This record gives sequence, structure tokens and C-alpha cells, in this order.
Amino acid sequence: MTHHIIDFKDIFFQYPDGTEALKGVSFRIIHGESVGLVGANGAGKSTLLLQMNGYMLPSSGVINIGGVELTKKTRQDIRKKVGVVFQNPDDQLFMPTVFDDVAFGPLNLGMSNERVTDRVNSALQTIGCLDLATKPPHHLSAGKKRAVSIATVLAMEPDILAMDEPSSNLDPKSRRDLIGLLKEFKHTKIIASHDLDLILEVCERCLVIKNGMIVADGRVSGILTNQLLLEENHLELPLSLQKNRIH
Amino acid sequence: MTHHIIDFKDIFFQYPDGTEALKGVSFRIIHGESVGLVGANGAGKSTLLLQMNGYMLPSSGVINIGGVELTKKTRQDIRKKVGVVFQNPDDQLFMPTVFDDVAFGPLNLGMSNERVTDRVNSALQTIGCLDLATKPPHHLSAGKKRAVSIATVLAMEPDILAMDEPSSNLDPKSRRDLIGLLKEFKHTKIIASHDLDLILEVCERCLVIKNGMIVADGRVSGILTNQLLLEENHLELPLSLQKNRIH
Amino acid sequence: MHMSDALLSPAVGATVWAGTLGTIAYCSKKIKENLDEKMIPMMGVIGAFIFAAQMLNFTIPGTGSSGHLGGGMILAILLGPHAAFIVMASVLTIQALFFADGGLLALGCNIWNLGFYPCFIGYPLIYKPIVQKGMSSKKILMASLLAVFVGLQLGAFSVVLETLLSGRSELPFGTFVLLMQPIHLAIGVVEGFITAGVINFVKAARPEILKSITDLRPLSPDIKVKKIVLTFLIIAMITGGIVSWFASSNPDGLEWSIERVYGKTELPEHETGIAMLLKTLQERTAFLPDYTFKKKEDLKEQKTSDSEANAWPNVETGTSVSGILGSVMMVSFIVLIGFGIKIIRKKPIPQREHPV
Amino acid sequence: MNFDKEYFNLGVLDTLSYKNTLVHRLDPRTKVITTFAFIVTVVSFPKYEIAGLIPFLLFPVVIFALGDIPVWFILKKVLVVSVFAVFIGILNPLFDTHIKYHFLTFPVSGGWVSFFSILLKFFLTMCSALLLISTTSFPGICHALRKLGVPEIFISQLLFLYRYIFVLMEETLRMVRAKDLRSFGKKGQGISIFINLVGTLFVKTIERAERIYHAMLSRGFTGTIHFVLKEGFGKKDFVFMSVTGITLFIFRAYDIVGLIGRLAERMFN
Ligand SMILES: Nc1ncnc2c1ncn2[C@@H]1O[C@H](COP(=O)(O)OP(=O)(O)OP(=O)(O)O)[C@@H](O)[C@H]1O
Ligand SMILES: Nc1ncnc2c1ncn2[C@@H]1O[C@H](COP(=O)(O)OP(=O)(O)OP(=O)(O)O)[C@@H](O)[C@H]1O
Ligand SMILES: [Mg+2]
Ligand SMILES: [Mg+2]
Repeated sequence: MTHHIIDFKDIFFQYPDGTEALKGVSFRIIHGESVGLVGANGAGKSTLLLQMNGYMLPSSGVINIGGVELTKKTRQDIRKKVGVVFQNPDDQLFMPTVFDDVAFGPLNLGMSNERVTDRVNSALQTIGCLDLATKPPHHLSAGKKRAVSIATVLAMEPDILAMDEPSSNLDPKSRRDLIGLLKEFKHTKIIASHDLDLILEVCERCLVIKNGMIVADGRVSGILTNQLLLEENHLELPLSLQKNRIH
Repeated sequence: MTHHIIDFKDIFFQYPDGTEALKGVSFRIIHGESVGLVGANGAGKSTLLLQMNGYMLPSSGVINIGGVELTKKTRQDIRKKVGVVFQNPDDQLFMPTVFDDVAFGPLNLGMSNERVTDRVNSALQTIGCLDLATKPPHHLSAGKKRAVSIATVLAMEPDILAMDEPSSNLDPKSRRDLIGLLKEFKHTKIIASHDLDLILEVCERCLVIKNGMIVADGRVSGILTNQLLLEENHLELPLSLQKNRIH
Repeated sequence: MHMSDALLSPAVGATVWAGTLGTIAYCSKKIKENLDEKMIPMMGVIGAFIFAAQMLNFTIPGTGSSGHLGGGMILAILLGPHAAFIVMASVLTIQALFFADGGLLALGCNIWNLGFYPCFIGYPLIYKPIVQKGMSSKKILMASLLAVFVGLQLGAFSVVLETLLSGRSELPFGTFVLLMQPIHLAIGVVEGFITAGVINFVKAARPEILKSITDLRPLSPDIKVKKIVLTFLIIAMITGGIVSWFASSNPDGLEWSIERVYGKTELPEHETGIAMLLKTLQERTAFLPDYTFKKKEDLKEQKTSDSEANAWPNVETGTSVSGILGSVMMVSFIVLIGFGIKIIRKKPIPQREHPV
Repeated sequence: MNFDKEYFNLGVLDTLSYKNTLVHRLDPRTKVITTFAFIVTVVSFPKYEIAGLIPFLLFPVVIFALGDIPVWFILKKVLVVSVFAVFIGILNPLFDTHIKYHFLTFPVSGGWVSFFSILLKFFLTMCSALLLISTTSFPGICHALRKLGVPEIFISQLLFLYRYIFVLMEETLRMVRAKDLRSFGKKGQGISIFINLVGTLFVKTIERAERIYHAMLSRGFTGTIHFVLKEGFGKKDFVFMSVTGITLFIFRAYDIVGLIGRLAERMFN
């Protein structure tokens, strides 16, 4: 199966104001892999994730998702395969109720009302939020908002899941629940985060990005223990690997 | 010196919509102490910090800051003593340049232009951002924004520093820098955060808040290792105290 | 200045609603024809921005009173007239519902007064021509001030017309105009400054943002001045025509025609259906055998005495006493009903026990 | 502070609208239509009408009770809200001084009568608007309007607005708070600070809109927003509408207060 493969070849990207955010990024993620994406503030993580569903097309280079080259023509189809969860759930939950929000994607896929309802219910069930269906998003707590924003993506049944800083603003328990959820999702996934401990638990492989370039790519256990590499990238050892410092 | 003492006596607070966010909070923080404030999402941390400078006055109970009871009359003075840094630096930086932003508070204190300039420069120096003075805040990285928002408060030379989730959205290095900065600030400080490792490093004492009540108060080393207490409060052991789990 | 339900007659309220709905439908069609899909979230969030910004107050220098952003002109400048009108309509709808700013019948007037003039007069006829050649800060300021001024004056004048045509207020036309227009002059100056200030702020801080939104804007260039003026005139004439027709055929406007529908004034001849039923019921139960629909006479009395002011003292005190007595009883009765329902509701519904 | 209050009130009304009572369960269309019918009937009374308006108080009272709506909260809102009607109405006694009634022995001028009529209408119409929103969720009202034929684009704007008002107001609240804390009681600081705040807010808003657009695209958005619409119009709606309609008619057509008054007089004599 070539279905869930992500292939970036020498991708450059420039924002309209001239900022060069990606400067020749290449990597290949195969079916079922879970990949962490780490790097300093402003390194280009979010920009990279946004390339993945063709919202912004690269200035040069070729992106291939599941065997299809990403172009203006194909991006509608590719968006059905790639589910992206943004950093801030408030940006992602734009419909007036949880149900409408989760149903938004499936409806756009042109499904019948019953099938949509089924999908929504099962997505909400997965994240344990079925009872929230009629609530408006602003009545949810931060942790629940995050969970629902994941459900909106799950309901599309994507082959590939891309998440931007999923653990920010969660209390430790909600974060732990999130980690459980991510571990259960068996498809290809790529997660950008400053929470290296989360990456350590959820991912097998890790990409390090710096100034719009991939500067390291390998197994998580190797990369997140490489002190020198980490320091160069404004990172540090995952806290759970640091020596205990109780005063 | 009774200067930098914070004393909460049986504080209740109700939001206008009827939510009881604080239900009898009492504690006393003495001069120079650094105190962590932890608890689940929605436990009441932010509400408690906002009491501290009289932005919202308690429904009942007495707050005493540096020997002065907090009332409508005294709160303007108390605000000069207590500097509060909010969770999101973007909410705090509203002026067009970094300099203007840091100067905003001192100018309102009615200082002369030269004194204001001195204050601003020294505050920016402390956080290592003197070169950013003429930049607009939206051109700063997340870490720098956080640092500048701390400078806006430092420029007022507060006796007491209160911070709400200071490490959110920072890359590990910026977070580390922040920890250094906080450790250097020798006055009384109180920090609300989900980042228990930060609390562990910066604070000596820790308050646990749950449903608007303080349910534990003691040395950080005792509280943040009490598994049962932590679990009850949607918390967990600081990551640096957890067992390493490399796959 | 929000128009209010209580000052409106149904005729005026409905006429203006018709104009407003028509404009909404027209704008929706225009937007749909030229839609850049990005416009949908952009409009929504900018609407929320106007809402949030409206809640911020500032002190007007030298007066101590506070002002705030109205928003119509800023929306028109940013989004173009059609999208701006829709956004303004949605902002005002939310205000009417959540803040009861004016009420639902008056909402039609409010959308018209605060949305139509800035979007379709102030912006295309004044702001745009001035800024067209070069956007210096000064030009933006001048254009904003003028455009906002004209929009608000027209809006205020509409409030006057709507109120007077409804016939609920006794204010003479001249006094009312002298009251409203100067107030809105002051408001206009403040709002003009803010509008220009915000546009200039964004222009300085993030020019690319301003550019990207205006690029998105559907069909900003092809609003034809002549067409607008013409449409406006036609609408004004129709509105004026309908309203004055109502007003002239009966001083009380639509209530006259509603009375016809409800059959009050000509009740004895036109009783049908429920009314008939009730009447028979009344007679049967001899509830008040000699009860005649007194109201009818009262009404006529009012009419005649409106012209002869001195004919008033002939109103018997009896009527007003029974009126007051009736009112008091009615109110107590209603309150009792309220409490009754409350008590019944509070009773726990007995749970049906399941057979084991 | 003022801003806080407004925001909280908004939140309270919104929370109320998600209750689960008989009134809340009615189809939103039913409530939108009856509310409009109520308002039009109320304002259709002529200038000098007071007694005829009194029976209409029954509607808000019943809804308050059935919908379990906090009376004081709504009343307070009605009182502080939009003073325009009151402001214009209070001028009536100045201009209309014909003696219209004798209250016991005091003469009452037409201006006062029409002013009180305005006040009553004001109260009734404001109550009904607030009761509509506190017994019907806003998305519900929007779907009702959609089904009643209001253009799609307008509806989608209302829904977006509803969603993001809460987000942006909270953001604004935090900015204002930050500003206040460094202002030391210097209120407002006038226009230039205000413009900075509003400008900053605007820039953030646009950036947010961009992100929302990304989110929409990544879920297959192509220009139209679809909904799973549930049919909710049932027997209870039919009953509610008929009862309301008939009652409105009776109250409009018959002088209920006069009837009761005379009946009472007769009983006392
Ligand atoms: N809309 C934009 N216009 C111009 N430049 C931008 C824009 N968004 C991001 N950039 C720039 O592109 C670079 C990469 O930004 P990006 O948001 O991808 O970083 P990031 O790795 O996600 O950072 P963070 O950890 O803070 O989220 C940065 O230099 C940033 O300033
Ligand atoms: N503006 C408000 N109006 C009404 N209730 C509020 C408001 N702000 C907070 N609350 C409620 O008060 C309680 C305490 O909220 P608070 O923001 O203090 O929690 P917190 O501990 O800071 O949570 P978090 O970790 O998510 O920041 C919660 O139940 C919350 O829902
Ligand atoms: Mg990012
Ligand atoms: Mg908080």
C-alpha cells in the first residue's frame, strides 16, 4: 500500500511578505509511522504542516501524498486524506454547536444526513464527548475543546493525522488523556510540539527543523537524547529524562 | 518589613453570572517567598490571581497586600505594588512598539520622560531585549513576546510579581530562560501554571486549588510528590520526577 | 441611536423591515455571485471584532463622556458595501436579541439606519471618491470624517422620520430634528476619528493585511453611483408613499387597518368565528349582559376631541376607575398565574415505578 | 468593568437558552413567529392605549414561569437597556397637555397617557425579545430563520458572529484588563490608546480569520456551509401557536380590562 505515504521533495516556501519560512525541506513518511516535528519558536513547524494539505502551495519542490502529487487540482482530494488539527481549538471550532462542527467535514464530503450523524456520533464517542453534542464550543473547557477539535478531524476518517502543538494549555490529566488518544490512532501521524515528553511517548521517529530546514531525522530515542543537537535547536532533554532536581 | 506580604482571609468570589469561582480561600505569603499555584483546568487559579490587584473585588473576605487592605479606594495604589503577567503575551502587548508598551505603565505613574526612558531601558536590559525596543510586538517570537510582557511589568518596579501560566507556547530554551529570569527576581512572587516542572524549579512553596478552595499548602517538594493529592487534582508527578520511558 | 419598538407603528416597522430584507437579499445575491470563499469566515470574524470593539469605551477629550465605535463605515471600507451591510445586519441582530437594543420590530429600522447609509451612501459616494487618488493619512481622515458624518446624519434623520410617521411621539418635527442632528454631529466626529485612526493604524502596522482583505472584497469597483442614488430615491419614495398613505388615511396608521382585521371598530356586523363564539358564550353565561364594547365609543370620543381640545372633561370618572380597578385585578391575576405555574413546575414529577 | 458586565450578561442569556423546559423544547420557528406576532400586536395599539395593553403581560409572565427564567435578571436588563424610547417618550407630556382623564380628581394629560403607553409597550417588546433569546438557543433561532427563507449568507454570518463574539470578547477583556492594570485609575486615556487597542485587536482578528479559513478548507469547505437539519415541528408547537394566536386576538379585539373592571365594580356595589 502506498496509501498513507507523505513525501516532501526539496520544498521551499515564502510568505507574501517575503519571509522564507521553508528552505529546501525533504523527507518521506511511510504508512503507519508516527513522527514528531520539533524545533525552536519560528523554525517553520506550523508552516510545514500547512503545506501538507495544500492550503499554501510551495514556491518550489514537489509534495506527494498517498501517491498523488499535490497541486491546485488535487488538493481538494488530498484534504480528504489529511486531517490537520491546529494549535488553537478556537480557530478550529468555528461552528455554533459541537455537533455541527464535527458534522462540517462529513457534510462537505457529500454524505447523507444519516451517515453524517453516524460518523459524528462515533467520532464523539471515541473521544468520550457524546454528551456534549448540542453544546456551543464556548461552553467547553480547554481540554474538551481540544478533544472536540480532534473529533472534527477523526470524523473525516483521514488516513493521515497532522497536529500542531496539541498539548498546550491542558492540565496534566487532560494531556495524559490526549496522549492515550494519540497512541490509539493507528494511521500515519505527524505531530509538531514543544512538549518533547509527549513526542517521546507518542512517536517513533522525530524530525528537527531549524530555520526552515530539516537538520535531523531519526528515531526519537536517538534524537531527543542528543544534547548537542537539542541545544542548537532551542530544545532540551525531555523533562522525564532530566535528572531530578528536588530542593 | 511588612511590605511585600499577601494575606487572603476567607475570600469568596462570584462571577456576575453566578459561578462561584472562589469559595473561602485563605493563605498568607510572606516577604520574598515564591509560591506556585496549581490545579485542574477551571479550578480557579486565574480568578485568584486577578483578585490580587483588585481587578475584581471579592464578594466577601479581606485581602491585605503589604499591610493595606484592598478596597476600591486603595486598589490603584496596590496595582503599583503588584505586577500581574497574563497567560497570553498577545493580550498584554497592545502598543505599537516594544518601547511604547513598556513605557505605558511608568508614564501613567506620572514620571518625567527621562525617568521613564531609564526605567524602560533597565527593564528591557534585565530581560535581555534592549535591541528590540523599536520593534512592533507582532514581529517578535513567542519567547520574546513573553519576555517583553514581563518587562512591561518590571518597568513598574513591583514588589510582588504574579504570573499566570508563564511558560505556555514557549520552546524549551525560552522556557529555560524564563525560569532563569524568575529565579533572579528576588521579590515575592506567585505563579499559576500547569507546568509542574517549572513550579518545582522556581518555587519553594505550593498551593493546590480545587473547585475554588485551597486543598493543600506546603513545601513544593512535599506536594508535588504526593501522588494521591496530585491525581485528585488532575495533576501528575512533574515529568522530571517520573520514570524514564524510552521505547 | 437605536430605534425602539415602543415608538413604532406596525406600518412603519413593517415597511422599513421590507426595505431592509430586500437589501439583505440583494447583498446576499451580489456576494454569492462574486464570492471568494475566504470572505465567509473573514466577514464573520470581523463582525465579532466590531462587536467587541463596540464594547470598548474611551473618554471623549474634554467632555468626560464616553464614545464608542459604531462600525458601519469601517466595515464598508474594509469589506465593501455588500458584505459590510450583511455584517452590520448580523451585528445589530445579535444586539437586538442579546441586549434588547431596540427590539425586534425596530431591528429593521436599525439595520437600515446604521447599515444602509454608511454602506451605500457614505462609502461609495464620499469615502471612495476622496481616497481614490492616493491614500495619505490625511485623506483617510478627511474622507472618514465626511463619510461618517453624512451616514450618521441620514441615519438620525431616518430615526426622526420613522418616529414621527409612527405617531407615538408628540415631538414636533423641527424640535426633533434640532435634537437629533447635532447630537449625531458630535457622535460623527468621534466615530470619524476612530474609523480613520483604525484604518491608519492597520495601514502603518500591517499594510499587507489591509491589502489582502481589500483584494478579497467582492466587486468593490463596480458600484455605480447613479444606480445607488436612483435605488435610494425609489426606496425613499415607496417608503414615504406607503407610510404617508397610511398616515393620511388615518392618523393612527396601521392600527386602523389592524382594527379592521380584528374587527373591533365594526364588531357587531363583522363578528365571525371565535369572536362570535365568545360573544355567544358571554351572552349565554350572562357574564355581563349589558356589556357593550365600550372601547368603540371611547375611541370615537378620542378622535372627536382631538380636534376640540376643550371637550375633554366629559370623560366620566367612572370609566377610569373601572379601568384602573380592572388593570389592578388583571395584573394580580397574571402574577398569580405566574406563581401557579412556578409551583406546579417545582413539584417533582412522580417517577413511575418499574415492576420488578 | 462595564465591559465585563456586558460580557457576563451575554453569557448568562446564552446559558439560559440551553435549558431544557417545555418552552425551550418548542421548535424555534414557533417561538420566532409568535414573538413577532406578539410584538406587532402590542405596537398596533393606538397612542393613548394603556388598559388594552395590560392583559399582554400574561405572555411574559407565563414564559418566565414555564421557561424557568430568572425574572430579576431580565427585568434589570430591560430597565438599563436602550433608553431612547424613554427619552423620546418623556417629552410627550411637554407637548401634549390636553386633559385626557381624571384620575379620581386629578386631571391627567394626554401626554402622560401616551408616555405610559410607550413605557408599557417598551417593557412588553423588550421582554419578549429577551425571552425569545433566553428560551431559544441562538443557533436554533438561526436555523428557524433559514427555514423561513432568510438568505444563507446572512445566516452563516450570524452563526460565525455568535461563535466568535465569545472568543473575541474574552480576548478583548484580557487586553482591557492588562491596560487597566497599568493605567492606575487614569480612565480611558482618550482616543489614541483606544485606537491602539482596537487596531491591535483588528490585526489579531484578521490573523484568526486566516487560521479559521485554513481549518475550514482542511475539512473540505468549498464555499457553502451545510447543516444536518432536524425536523422539530410537532404537535406541541401547533398547540402553542394556536393558543398564542387566539389569545393575542382576544386580547387585541376585546376590552378585557374594562370587562373585569366593570364586573368588579358591579360586585362591590
Ligand atoms: N503569515 C505570516 N506571514 C509572514 N511570515 C510568517 C507568517 N507566519 C509565520 N511567519 C514566519 O515564518 C517563520 C516560521 O513560522 P512558523 O509559524 O512556521 O514557526 P513555528 O515553528 O510553528 O513556531 P512556533 O513554535 O512559535 O509555533 C517565522 O519566521 C515566522 O515569523
Ligand atoms: N468570566 C467568567 N465568567 C463566569 N465564570 C467564569 C469566568 N471566568 C472563569 N469562570 C469560571 O470560574 C472558574 C475558575 O476559572 P479560572 O479561569 O480561574 O480557572 P483556572 O484555574 O485559571 O483554569 P485554567 O487552568 O483553565 O486556566 C471556572 O469554573 C470557570 O468556568
Ligand atoms: Mg507554530
Ligand atoms: Mg487560568
